[in-house]
Amino acid sequence: MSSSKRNDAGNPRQSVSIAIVGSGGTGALTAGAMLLEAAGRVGLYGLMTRSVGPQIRGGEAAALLRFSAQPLACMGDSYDLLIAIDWRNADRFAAEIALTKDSVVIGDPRGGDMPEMVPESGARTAEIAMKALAKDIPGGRQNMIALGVAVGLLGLPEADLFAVIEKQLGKKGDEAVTASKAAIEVGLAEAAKLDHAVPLSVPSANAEKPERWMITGNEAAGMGAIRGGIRFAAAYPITPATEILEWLAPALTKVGGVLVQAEDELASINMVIGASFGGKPSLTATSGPGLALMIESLGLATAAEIPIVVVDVMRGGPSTGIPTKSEQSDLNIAIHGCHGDAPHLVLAPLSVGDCLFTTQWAAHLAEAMQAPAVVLSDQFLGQTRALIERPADVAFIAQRAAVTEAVNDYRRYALTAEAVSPMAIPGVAGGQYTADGLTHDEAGTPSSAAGHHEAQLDKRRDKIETFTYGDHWADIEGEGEVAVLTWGSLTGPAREAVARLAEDGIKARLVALRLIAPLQVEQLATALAGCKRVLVVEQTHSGQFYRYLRSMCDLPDEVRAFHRAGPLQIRPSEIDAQIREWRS
Amino acid sequence: MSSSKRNDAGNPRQSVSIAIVGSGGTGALTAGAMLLEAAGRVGLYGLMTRSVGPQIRGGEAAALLRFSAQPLACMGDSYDLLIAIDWRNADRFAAEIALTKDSVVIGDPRGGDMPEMVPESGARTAEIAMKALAKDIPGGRQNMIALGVAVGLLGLPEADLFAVIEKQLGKKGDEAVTASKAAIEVGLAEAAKLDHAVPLSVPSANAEKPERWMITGNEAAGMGAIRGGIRFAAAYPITPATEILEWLAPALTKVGGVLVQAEDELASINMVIGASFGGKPSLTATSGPGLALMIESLGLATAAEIPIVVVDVMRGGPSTGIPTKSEQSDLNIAIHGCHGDAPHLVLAPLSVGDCLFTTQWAAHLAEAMQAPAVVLSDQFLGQTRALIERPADVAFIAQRAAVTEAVNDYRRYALTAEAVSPMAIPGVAGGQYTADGLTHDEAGTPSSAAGHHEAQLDKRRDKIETFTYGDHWADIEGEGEVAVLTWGSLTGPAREAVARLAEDGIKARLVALRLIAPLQVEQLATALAGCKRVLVVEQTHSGQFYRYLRSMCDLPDEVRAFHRAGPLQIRPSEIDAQIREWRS
Amino acid sequence: MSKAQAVAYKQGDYKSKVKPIWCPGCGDYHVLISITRALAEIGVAPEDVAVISGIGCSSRIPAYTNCYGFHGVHGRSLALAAGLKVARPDLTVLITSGDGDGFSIGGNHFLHACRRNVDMTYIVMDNRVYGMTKGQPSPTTEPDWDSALSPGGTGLRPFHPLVIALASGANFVARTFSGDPNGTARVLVEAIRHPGFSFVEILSPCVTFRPDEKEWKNMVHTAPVEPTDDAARAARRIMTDDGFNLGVLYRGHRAPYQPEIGTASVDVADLEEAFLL
Amino acid sequence: MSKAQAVAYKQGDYKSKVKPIWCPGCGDYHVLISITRALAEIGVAPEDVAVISGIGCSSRIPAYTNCYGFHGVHGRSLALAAGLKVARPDLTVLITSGDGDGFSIGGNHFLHACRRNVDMTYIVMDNRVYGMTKGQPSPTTEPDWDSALSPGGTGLRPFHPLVIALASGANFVARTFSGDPNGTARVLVEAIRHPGFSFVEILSPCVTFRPDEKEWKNMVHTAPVEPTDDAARAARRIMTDDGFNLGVLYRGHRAPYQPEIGTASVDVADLEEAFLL
Ligand SMILES: Cc1ncc(C[n+]2csc(CCOP(=O)(O)OP(=O)(O)O)c2C)c(N)n1
Ligand SMILES: Cc1ncc(C[n+]2csc(CCOP(=O)(O)OP(=O)(O)O)c2C)c(N)n1
Ligand code: SF4
Ligand code: SF4
Ligand SMILES: [Mg+2]
Ligand SMILES: [Mg+2]
Repeated sequence: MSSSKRNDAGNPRQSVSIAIVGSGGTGALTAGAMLLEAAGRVGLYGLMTRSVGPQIRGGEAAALLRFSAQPLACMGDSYDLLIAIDWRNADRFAAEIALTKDSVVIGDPRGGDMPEMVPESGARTAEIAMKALAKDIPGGRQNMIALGVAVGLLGLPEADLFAVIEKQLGKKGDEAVTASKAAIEVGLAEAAKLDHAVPLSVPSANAEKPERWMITGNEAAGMGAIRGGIRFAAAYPITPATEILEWLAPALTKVGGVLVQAEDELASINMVIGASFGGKPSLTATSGPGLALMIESLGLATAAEIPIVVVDVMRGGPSTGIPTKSEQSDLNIAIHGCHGDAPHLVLAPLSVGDCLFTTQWAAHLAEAMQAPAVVLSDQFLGQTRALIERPADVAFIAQRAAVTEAVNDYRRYALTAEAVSPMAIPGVAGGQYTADGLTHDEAGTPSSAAGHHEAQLDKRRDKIETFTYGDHWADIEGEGEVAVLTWGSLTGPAREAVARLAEDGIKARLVALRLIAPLQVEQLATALAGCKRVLVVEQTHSGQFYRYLRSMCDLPDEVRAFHRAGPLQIRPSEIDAQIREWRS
Repeated sequence: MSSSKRNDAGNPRQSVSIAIVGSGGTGALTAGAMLLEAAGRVGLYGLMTRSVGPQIRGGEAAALLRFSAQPLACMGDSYDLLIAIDWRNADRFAAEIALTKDSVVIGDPRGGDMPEMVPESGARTAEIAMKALAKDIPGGRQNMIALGVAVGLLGLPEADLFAVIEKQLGKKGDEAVTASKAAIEVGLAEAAKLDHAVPLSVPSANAEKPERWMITGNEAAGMGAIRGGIRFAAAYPITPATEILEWLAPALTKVGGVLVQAEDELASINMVIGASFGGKPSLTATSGPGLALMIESLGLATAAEIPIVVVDVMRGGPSTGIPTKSEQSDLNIAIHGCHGDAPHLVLAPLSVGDCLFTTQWAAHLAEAMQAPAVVLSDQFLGQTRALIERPADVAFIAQRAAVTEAVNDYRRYALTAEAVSPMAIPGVAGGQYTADGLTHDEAGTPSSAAGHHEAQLDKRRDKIETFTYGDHWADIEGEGEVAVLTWGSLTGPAREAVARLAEDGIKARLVALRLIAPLQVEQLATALAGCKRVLVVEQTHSGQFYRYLRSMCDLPDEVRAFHRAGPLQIRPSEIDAQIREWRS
Repeated sequence: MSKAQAVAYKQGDYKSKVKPIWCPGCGDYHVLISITRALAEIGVAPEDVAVISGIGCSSRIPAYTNCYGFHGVHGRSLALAAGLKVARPDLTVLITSGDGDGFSIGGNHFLHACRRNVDMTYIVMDNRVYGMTKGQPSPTTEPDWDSALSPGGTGLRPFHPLVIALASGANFVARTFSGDPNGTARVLVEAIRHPGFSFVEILSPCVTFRPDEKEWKNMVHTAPVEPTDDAARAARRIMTDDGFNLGVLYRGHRAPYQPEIGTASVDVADLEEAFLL
Repeated sequence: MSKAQAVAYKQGDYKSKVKPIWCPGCGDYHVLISITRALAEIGVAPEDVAVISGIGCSSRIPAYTNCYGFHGVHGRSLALAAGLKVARPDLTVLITSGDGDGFSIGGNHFLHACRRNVDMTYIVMDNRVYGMTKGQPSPTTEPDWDSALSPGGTGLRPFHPLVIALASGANFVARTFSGDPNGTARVLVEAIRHPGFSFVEILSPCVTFRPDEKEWKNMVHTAPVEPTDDAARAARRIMTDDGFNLGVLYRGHRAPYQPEIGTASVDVADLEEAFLL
């Protein structure tokens, strides 16, 4: 396996995965966040996810990180370094923190019993008395020692870390900064004593450091919305979507927009429909249970042709499920949730950073087609903090075919060549019409005639099916007779798996769908042309994506569906293994 | 075409289709209802649908009827007899009342302008001055004249009609009865003058008259629910499901149950979940918009394993759509509407009378598997009044694997061989547990562990996928290399099309699915074994059923999807034509 | 987009050509008249008015006006209207609803609309029945009213929508009778002009399913006392009146909820700065 | 299924072994104690009690009791409980909710539960915040409370849940403080015993997102006057008090809604007769 290549001890590694764990109050997450920021200043790419217990506050927590000088698609298969500030309840994370014999595990000898998984893995272990050492430093904390250890073992320049400390703790006063720096120094010194380095290949210190953004997928979705022209949002808090709202609330105010906290999701989607009817590009964000409540009005937006964006940050389902963990199982409801035939747009970001582009594109598409667009992000994308390049500016912005000057004989739902009808915005004289969820004729007058019903159903289908979506419908990479076909957040693991296969000379394609509905059947066929085998990868229990593809298009003869429910994300090595096994 | 055979003028016909139309207040619907009941007393089979304008009350209306001495699967392709009490707004029904040159059209010369469709069809026409004739009879009404004309032209015994008049009008007093009888006599006399008979072959007058039930699909669903053991209902009124509720409310009271009118559909499904948690088999009924609101809690019932029955009487969609017209387009939401992976049961009655059996079976299955069951009826099935044989008694009744005596160490969601876990009913000592929509372990305690999540997802899938459903999953008839594959209310037209093909020596199978989910993939393959061509027929705009079948199973190579949106039901002749055209 | 005040509008300018589906004699015909009359009196341009509704006979009004309209889904009109008004404060926003749409399925949005106090006018045609679905009891129906769905009556105490409005913070509360279109129009003018959330309950008979309501014309009477700005007092009065007391019952002084919109202080690019390390 | 009155239950009999996920110091710990204490005092068998909830920190209570429990979806607990109680009148039904679950998303069911008056007890832990989703304003939050979602505060007037309860027909209305578990338990005993729908608002601090609420213990005081059975008077008193007035505020006399159930008068076969021609 190629991963072993990268792990030759001593040589700098292409990527390093680190976990910092600790029980409530030990500050494992703070240490992780500072490490991420420091790495960003060095010019590295990186990812950090947080895993927490069921407690609202406190309780055990784990910061899971990965760094590389190359862009990172996903978390690694296993961890190179695990630092346990203490071991209390660490077994809760056992399933998430895979160790190998190449792993290095650092624990505090007074931090409780090391869990079984460590000796079982054959990892190299070492002890550092973080708690005791911290006690000797006035104001010193054990998590800062852990942070020093991590930076030391990784071989990151300490100057960048200190800059982070100054920025983050500066407001708490000099003492806090000094104490933390002292603790970090102790950690660095302890690391230096060990024979357990996990050195990371970093951009040359002389070269100009590449600029990095540090952003979560939820923040990126908010930023994409604003870039895309969204100026009104209404929403009801729900895990793991709340951060989109909390980021948007002040941000929208700054750009002349507004966010309204609604009494529930029934209200939030209707507020958004109302604002969009009034001419303002509008968005709401939620998770599965909230999307379920929005379904009736999603159908209204479809029938009345009101553009809106609904970001669904998916979590484990069904029902309340696992609110804090990721899954892709809202695909069905997003595509097929409405009663009646209600064609609308469904999109999915392909990485943390892509939450920005995809949300922006969704706003653009919704407005262009006067249809609702559902963006399927998920807990992994939304809550992972990533170090990325500044996302490129793209021209996609909300642009609605609107009637803005006085008209005569206006027909709101006129049948046009592109099937999109110019929309009169309240205030425009002569444009008065009544938007309606009842079947209607071209003028919007309710009708139960078969002819009107069919004409408007055709129109709403055609406008989204004949639109030219360009290249963005999917990310397509590599070549070969075997393809990994996936979507959304599973793109990361799939991309890394394909890269590893390529390292071993095994050619494979990656086809990752950003536009889920309408499915680009012809383009997909072209992307898969010449493929003999297709592995369909997704994070659902029942294989929803695979079933959807089957329903809509003819796949090559040899297709395998590789899927499982959350919360454990499918790892690159699992996809890689599926392909290798299939070949043999 | 075989239908022409049956229409040889003079010879009694196998089936006759009649439309009685009139503007507000003319009583067309009353006349139709009486004609249906009279035909039932004669021992005929029959169907009557009502078509009304958008007005809440009054406005134009049409009674559409069909009779036969043989069981009737659906309305006919065209009408043998159209009686217009007046012609005002009759063109509103033009699309629904197909006429041919064999049709007979009777109008009142003072009833306004005959619509274009009549001369265009080449139908034979005659005039009867119904209004004027009625004026001459004290208390006489024009619709009773029309009724007399209809009975006369059909050749039905007038005694049965008079019995209906006495039963229906008796409570209004003798005068009303006498006036109506007199008007009918006049109508009969007028009919006798005409050379336009549309005689129907009726059961011999000497033979013992077969017993008939007169029932709508909505009433049948209510009756099926009660037969199946349902004793609690909660619902919110909605067209076209309200009649289920209005029938159930007093009926449940009589059998020791209760119906609660809820404040909305969010409440009604939760009330039903609560009552079922308490041990009472429970049901709600709604239509598309209401089902959309129930979706979140349908997922709760799935996750918490609470048996409930949700009857969805489908209407035109999306959104408010066409509330008074039929469509099958809630298939997607019924199967795929929930967020997360939420496998549950979806069934569909195959005829008006079958609403009884299917709802009863749904109650049985829901209870047996502790899962929600959605029954997809539709406006056509629900609001059509039919003359049928008394539905056979079947043994299906709610029977839940329940813990009814004190227990120890109770685990509500225990993993068992059949994947169904005995359910403790409140009141049972030691059975206390908390039902939960959060991912949970066997005891019901919330968990976010991958192992618990997967085990319970497997369990909920397995219990419904491994259940033995017996023969009821589909109606399978006929043989041959071509099959018509359909579901729900389209079974009627498909069945008649297959019968007509058979009359012409063209062999075809009918496969009509009553159990939609879980799809019986193997049984379906067996039912289609040897088929070269399959025509998939459904009343949706996008071909939802066809897409669903594709997603779940391998169909024969030659498959055609024949579908269109409501409100015009696909006719037997259209299916018939598809098959004939395909063969050639 | 507001129009020159100079234009004088006539009542007919606010009526569309769509033919109502209502039964002959339905009280809602008069409500339509009152609304158009009130708008003409105020003189706001038809294109600057939005009439928002849910589902029901009463909720059909938007298409019968010549204003911008939205006939949304059952029970959600207030939320849709709030989104519109917050996004477009320049518009005059009316919501037309029924006792089922507004108080049964829509009850939560009613509570929160009163509390949020967006500047719009909520007109509920209360006929104490679900007309559109052919005669089921609503939250305002008398406990002993017999119907197919509730034989012998529901046994439930009817709702006091006006009291709930006061308890949850409505800024203007009135009751009128559809049979008095002039009086209703006068109250509507006041309600529309009053800042914040105004609630007008219009007793509007359903002649088809509640023929007994034809008697209402003999039962209504004008509120014997002046409107108050003390919500507790107003509530108490309504809780003890006979339900047929007409007029403006409460005028509050709460400032409407209207976040500033359209006044950008920073560039989109500025927002991005926060992500840069 | 009711148990012999002879068995004496202890408070511990009503507690389960599931460890709460609550933050140390959360007011809800005391509410759990109060509930179990009240049940022991009443002496109903744990298996004859059902505790129903929605979603939120406060809504986690059912699993921490040794009763039958239902942790349903957000905001729908009252409807689920009503279905259960109507179907199973022999059970004692409690509903445990929060200010978000109960008054924001669940507001409509609150209105209709008060009106329907099913015999059950609604316990709302009001901490004036969404705890579970980490600190957003709820309908009872002060207008100037700063948070990430509403920087500087919502500017909205807080809700008066007790007044809404009275306006919509609740039959028993009380306010207690979680920091006084004995007092709360006493009120709960009364509430559970009172026929019809009883509403108890418990001020229960969220120490994590509203640390200021630790001060509540110094602010609460017992209602200075006796409970009344005049809803209008009770409402007026609550509308003008300081929000920290504890005790039973209203006791009504409305008969609970409880359709007869389980008493069959006809056979299923009899129903079929109606269809036979
Ligand atoms: C979600 C949903 N549930 C139910 C309905 C059916 N429905 C339409 S109107 C209505 C009640 C209308 O009553 P009200 O608001 O009093 O209006 P009215 O017809 O009496 O004027 C109902 C229950 C619906 N359209 N949507
Ligand atoms: C439909 C839906 N929307 C949103 C949420 C997210 N959510 C969970 S609890 C909660 C608020 C809880 O507030 P409250 O009822 O006051 O309980 P507390 O945590 O403060 O005790 C929200 C918004 C959800 N679970 N379901
Ligand atoms: S049913 Fe009643 S409310 Fe509806 S239009 Fe007719 S009279 Fe008016
Ligand atoms: S967040 Fe607040 S309400 Fe929730 S457990 Fe913690 S202290 Fe209690
Ligand atoms: Mg009404
Ligand atoms: Mg709270």
